[in-house]
Amino acid sequence: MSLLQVQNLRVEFPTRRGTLVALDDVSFEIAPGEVLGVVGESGAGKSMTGAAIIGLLEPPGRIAGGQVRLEGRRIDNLPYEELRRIRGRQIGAIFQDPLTTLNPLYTVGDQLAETMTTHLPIGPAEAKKRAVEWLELVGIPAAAQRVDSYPHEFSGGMRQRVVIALALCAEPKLVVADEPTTALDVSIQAQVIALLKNLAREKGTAMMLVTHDMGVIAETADRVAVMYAGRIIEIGAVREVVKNAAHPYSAGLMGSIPPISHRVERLQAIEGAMPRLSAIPPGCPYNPRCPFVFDRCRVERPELMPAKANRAACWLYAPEEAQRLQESGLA
Amino acid sequence: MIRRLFLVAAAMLAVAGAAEARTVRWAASGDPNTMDPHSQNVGTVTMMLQQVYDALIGRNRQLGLEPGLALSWTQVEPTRWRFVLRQGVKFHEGEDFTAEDVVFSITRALQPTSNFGIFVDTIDRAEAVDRHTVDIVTKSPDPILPNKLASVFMMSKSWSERHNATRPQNTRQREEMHTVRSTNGTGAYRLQSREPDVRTVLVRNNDWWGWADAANNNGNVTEVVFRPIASDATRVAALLSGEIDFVMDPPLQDLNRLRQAANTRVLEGPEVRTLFIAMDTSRDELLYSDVRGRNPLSDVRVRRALYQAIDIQAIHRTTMRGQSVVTGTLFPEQVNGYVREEDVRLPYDQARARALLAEAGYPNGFEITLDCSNNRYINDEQICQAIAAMWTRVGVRTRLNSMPLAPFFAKIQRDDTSIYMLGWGVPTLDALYSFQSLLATRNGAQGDGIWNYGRYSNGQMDALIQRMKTETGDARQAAIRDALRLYREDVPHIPLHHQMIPWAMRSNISTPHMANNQPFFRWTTVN
Amino acid sequence: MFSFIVSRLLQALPVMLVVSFISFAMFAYVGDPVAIMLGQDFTEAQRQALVRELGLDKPFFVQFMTFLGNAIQGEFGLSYRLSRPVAELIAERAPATLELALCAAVIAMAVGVPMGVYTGLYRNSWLSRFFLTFSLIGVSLPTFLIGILLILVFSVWLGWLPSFGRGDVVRLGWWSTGLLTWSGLKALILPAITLGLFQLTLIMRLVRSEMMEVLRTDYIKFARARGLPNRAVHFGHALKNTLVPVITIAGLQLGAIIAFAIVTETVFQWPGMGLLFIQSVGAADIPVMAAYLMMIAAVFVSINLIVDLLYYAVDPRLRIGRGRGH
Amino acid sequence: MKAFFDSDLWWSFTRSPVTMLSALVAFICIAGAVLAPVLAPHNPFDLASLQLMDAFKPPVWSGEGDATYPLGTDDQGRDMLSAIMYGARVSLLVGFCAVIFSTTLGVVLGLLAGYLGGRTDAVLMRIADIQLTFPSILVALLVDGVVRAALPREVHDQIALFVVIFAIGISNWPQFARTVRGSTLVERNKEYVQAARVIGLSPLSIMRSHVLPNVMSPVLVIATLNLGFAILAEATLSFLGVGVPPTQPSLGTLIRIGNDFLFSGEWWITIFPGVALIVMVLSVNLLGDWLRDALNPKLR
Repeated sequence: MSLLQVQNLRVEFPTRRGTLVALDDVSFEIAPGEVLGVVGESGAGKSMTGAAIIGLLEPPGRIAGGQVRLEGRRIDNLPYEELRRIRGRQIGAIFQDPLTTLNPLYTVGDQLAETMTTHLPIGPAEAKKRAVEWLELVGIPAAAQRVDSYPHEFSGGMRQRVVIALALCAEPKLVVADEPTTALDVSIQAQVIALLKNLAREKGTAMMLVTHDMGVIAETADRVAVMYAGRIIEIGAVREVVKNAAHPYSAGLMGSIPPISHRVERLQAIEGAMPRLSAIPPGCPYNPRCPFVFDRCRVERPELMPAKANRAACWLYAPEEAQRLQESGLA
Repeated sequence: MIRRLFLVAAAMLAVAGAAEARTVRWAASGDPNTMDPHSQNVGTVTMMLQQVYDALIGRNRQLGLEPGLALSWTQVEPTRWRFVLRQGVKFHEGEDFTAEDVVFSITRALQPTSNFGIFVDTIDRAEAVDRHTVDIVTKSPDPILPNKLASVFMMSKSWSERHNATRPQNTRQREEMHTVRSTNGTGAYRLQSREPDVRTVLVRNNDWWGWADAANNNGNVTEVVFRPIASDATRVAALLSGEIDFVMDPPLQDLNRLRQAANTRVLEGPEVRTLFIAMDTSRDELLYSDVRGRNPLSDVRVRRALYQAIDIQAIHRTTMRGQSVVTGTLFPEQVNGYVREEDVRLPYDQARARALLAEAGYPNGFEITLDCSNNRYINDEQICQAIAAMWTRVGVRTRLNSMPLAPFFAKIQRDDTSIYMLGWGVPTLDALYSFQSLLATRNGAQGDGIWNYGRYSNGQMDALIQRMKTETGDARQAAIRDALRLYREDVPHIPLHHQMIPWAMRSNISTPHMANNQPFFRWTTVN
Repeated sequence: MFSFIVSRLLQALPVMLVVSFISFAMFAYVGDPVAIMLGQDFTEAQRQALVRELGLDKPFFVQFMTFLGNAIQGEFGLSYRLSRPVAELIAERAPATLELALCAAVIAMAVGVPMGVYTGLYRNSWLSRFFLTFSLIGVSLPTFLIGILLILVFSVWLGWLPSFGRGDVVRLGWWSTGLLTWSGLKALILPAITLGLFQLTLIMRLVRSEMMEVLRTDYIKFARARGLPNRAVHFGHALKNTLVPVITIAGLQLGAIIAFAIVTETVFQWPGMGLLFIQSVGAADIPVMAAYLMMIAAVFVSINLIVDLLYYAVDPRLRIGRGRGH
Repeated sequence: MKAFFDSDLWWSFTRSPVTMLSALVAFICIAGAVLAPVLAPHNPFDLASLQLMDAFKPPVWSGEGDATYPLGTDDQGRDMLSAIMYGARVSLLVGFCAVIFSTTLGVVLGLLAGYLGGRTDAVLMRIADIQLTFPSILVALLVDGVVRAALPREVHDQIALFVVIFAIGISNWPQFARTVRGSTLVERNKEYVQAARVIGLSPLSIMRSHVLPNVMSPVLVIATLNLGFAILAEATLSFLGVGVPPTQPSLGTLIRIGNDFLFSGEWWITIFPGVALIVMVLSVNLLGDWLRDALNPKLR
């Protein structure tokens, strides 16, 4: 059975100009120990998905439909207090910017110990001891001394290691890592990702790795989901999606992944821009930019369907369309 | 520790309450700024010190002269007065009161640091004749010397010498004088404690010579607690809520309420203080005006016009709420020399005022600036505002420049004024004091025209003042009468009114009203 | 730590110098003490003599240097009005003002901080709305009006509380306190509320907006994501971070309270330094006014120093360079 | 204009009845004050029109009132309604001018400090720090006192209004300067400003056209909130007797005068100006609060 099941998740933001649909019909699963990469441009809904899973959507955003299940138990409609017990204990979270994620007024040891005593049946002394162990585990040198340091006394990379320790210290089964390396110096991004990957593997923790960095995905994830305008447009095994993307958008996205040694900051530019949430076109949201667009794309919304080795939301792969296209010689 | 202190304090309060104390809690807007009897000639000091110190000559309830520390006085020669002193009088700290103390006190009041010069200006020296007789020699004959001496308090020579206070307190010295905070008088009350601006406590001096005299109708007050409360509203609130028993200067607008309240009452009487407008009659061109090359105020027609433009009854009724005595002369009837026939105002008549202005060459009026204090006399600023409006209505466009006492006096004392309002009290209760200070030509002679900031100068007036200084009897009275007539005709001032002084108190207090605004608590009764 | 304090003190020095210059310059020419001291009857010669003796004829700069030299020794001369050493007068009045200011500050903090925290956490509850309305009215009411209304209601109409003064005081050495007697405590209530109300609303609004600001930070979100209980998030993480700026402002507000005490003391005739100051202004009592301003400046500088130290204690970020950093 | 009515600001405005009410009240206050010479039934400054006979008339509804004086008269027979309208005029004039003054000063200095950085920044911010240490009311008292001392009284009376404006204005600039400096520091490093610099625009025009528009909305919020403070500061100074000259009574002056009549039954002389002051400041503060929330949507 899968660890996390997200089914038809819909997140809405009521605004004065009507309701914005930030996530529309998002479904995916994560198996125990699996690393699911989630990629897409800024505003595609990657982080939103993570926030929705741990129940920390920013108001006025709210889950308007669908379900989130953890080990089969529905968690999206739990009362705040019950969900709180799950957060940290069952689902850890790693945020983007380690400079702002840690409370500046508490020592890192205190923050670790606090998390553990909250969730685990251990006393303060034991928590302190484990805090040191965790710091060692994430590679903080002289952990026994640094446990009493304040966050500002660490460098950015070291802080993100602390954040990783914080996310994992109550031994959750799933970690939602929201762009864990974006804010870091390029030179240490690889180290941090490696640490995260190894720790997850070691502890058997599943991971939802949100990033817009295809290189990270290619090296870390087992499977990958590509998001566009609040929808998953393609999902599949990482090798297949990277090498042989089905959706035209994914294909463009994967078009030029440079080798990790000299990675560029941004995704390859695709003509045009992602639509604003308030102006998502009917049919396939990608249709205004798609080189293969045809009439149906502008009218009818494609669901995920088998496409190449993956599943993609693209009419190109609808059997009837494939037939027609083949005949017309377009494909 | 704190708890114990609290208990002790509570116990002390309880004890104080249990004793047969008759306390008057007394408030006024101003606090005395010294306890030195010869340093500051101001009402706030005198009101406190006259409880503690006696003068050779006292005043009765009507402010008439009566024996004080001197039992009798006679003018043995034109320039020599002889005083026979009361025997057996002791100062609060035990010293006997003798002729030496009188000589010392007079000499002290003559010191340059004294602010009481006007009361001893004619004195050349004092001589002890024997232990209980003193002669005072004047430089020239001074018919009103006893009136003046009623304001000079007697100190102990030995005490003053012991405390290095043989001169009146000199605010210029770096060190503080003993007499600023301590007293040693012969009076009915002793100074028990003093915190400036906060609280001054007097207690009954059981050894006072006057208690024995049943004719005095003495009161029963054993303790007087004085607290200055500057804010009018707060002072009234304190009286109404029973935190204060006696308020010397209740605001006029609150009198009705105080009269109607069940527990308070108001005692009213006239004060020997006259408000008037004084004018610059000497400059060739008026300051702060739009008239060029002329001084309209040197023209008696203009002065009359301004006079007749004032609706004094409206001011009396509205601004003063009836608490004033409208007048047409320089001082009230308590002052020696007052003549009722001369106390007549020019009638209020706006049309006449306009006509006079036109006649004087100002058909369109002119502009003028009225200087006014705003914390010295009762409702001074409001009176000036009303007058400014009235003058503006007849065409004399008046700008009002009202300011606190300190800058106001500083300004007019620089002669930096063209028209101003002043209130004048007469502590000697004799006409000369007013005429000499306010209307004599300022010529450098001591006392002449020192408050004549309009620089009014009239040879006729000066001659009359000279006669007041030297002549006696009917001739002197005639001189005063002539001066009063001249005052009416020449309009050197525009008289307004004599102030009334209302005293407000809790209903259980009774005290005689004093026209000099100086209460005597020895005559006060608490029920 | 030591060098921190020293550097702060060194920074305070020019401030004190400027303030003393202003306080001196401000009053060097205002009013006319000579006219006041001489009373109603004097000669020109007496006047000149007094001007000379007071040193008022000396050049401005000489007067200032004399003033400064004396001020350093706590010597502000004799009050023109009361003929007593100014330092003594201020020492006499300081307890009244400090007790009033402190009580007002305690009221403002004790009520303002919880109200701010509450309204920050529960933004939409009706109680929050009530508090907010209350605070808006609070910042819109001038202090003097509050005092007048309180006197009208509680002293004149209801007769519960005294309308002026300090009540009975107990002397503890040179300090006189009204906190140990019943009447002293009663007398303190209305002025302290009057003085504290404005600051209370300010502190409440400040805490509220800081709290809201902090609640939006990543570390609070992360604390929630770690599953910490609300209590720990709100009163541990959020409140502690909120208090850092609040300490600064509250410290500065203590200064404001002492300044606004001028108004409150005037309304309630509270025998403190503010009343002394206003009475001195009325009488152009230069030595007292100059000393008061110097004193206030010194108080503010000390408050600032204390605030800095508190900051230092609360916020570890300021302790960089104390060793363990890298 | 159309863009304005279509904006978020207008939208949130129409959504808040309290804000609309306070805007209406503020508008009435401002209109009443500005148009006082036209609207007021009497001219309280025209001495020739004052009748001492009419003094202390109670408000018209109390029975003894006079329809000529809807809110009654003061001790000089001045119509209270007119006095309040003219008083509000002075209060608002001082308030607005003081805020404009401190805004201008604060924005310019803040821009300079933020854009130039270095020593200019250090010196300016140090001055701001020092000044922030002192309560603005005390700074205002000080400035007022210095000017009072430095100028002869007659000159002072003529410029007293400016002195008060200056005193209140100067005491509030650091707030603006700090905010603007902070935003400027952020904007300065943004690409478009860097780009503008590269293409050789002068620092002045860069600041004016690029940095300034971006810092205007926090400045607007602070300015609105400061308006309330400025009006109160003026009232407090006038209450202490050191504010505007008595020839141009502001609401604070009216309250001070009326305070003497609080216990004597003539309550309207102090209560009406007091209420006018509170209503005015309250409506301005409500607007300021709303503006802050509306321009800072994350706080909502």
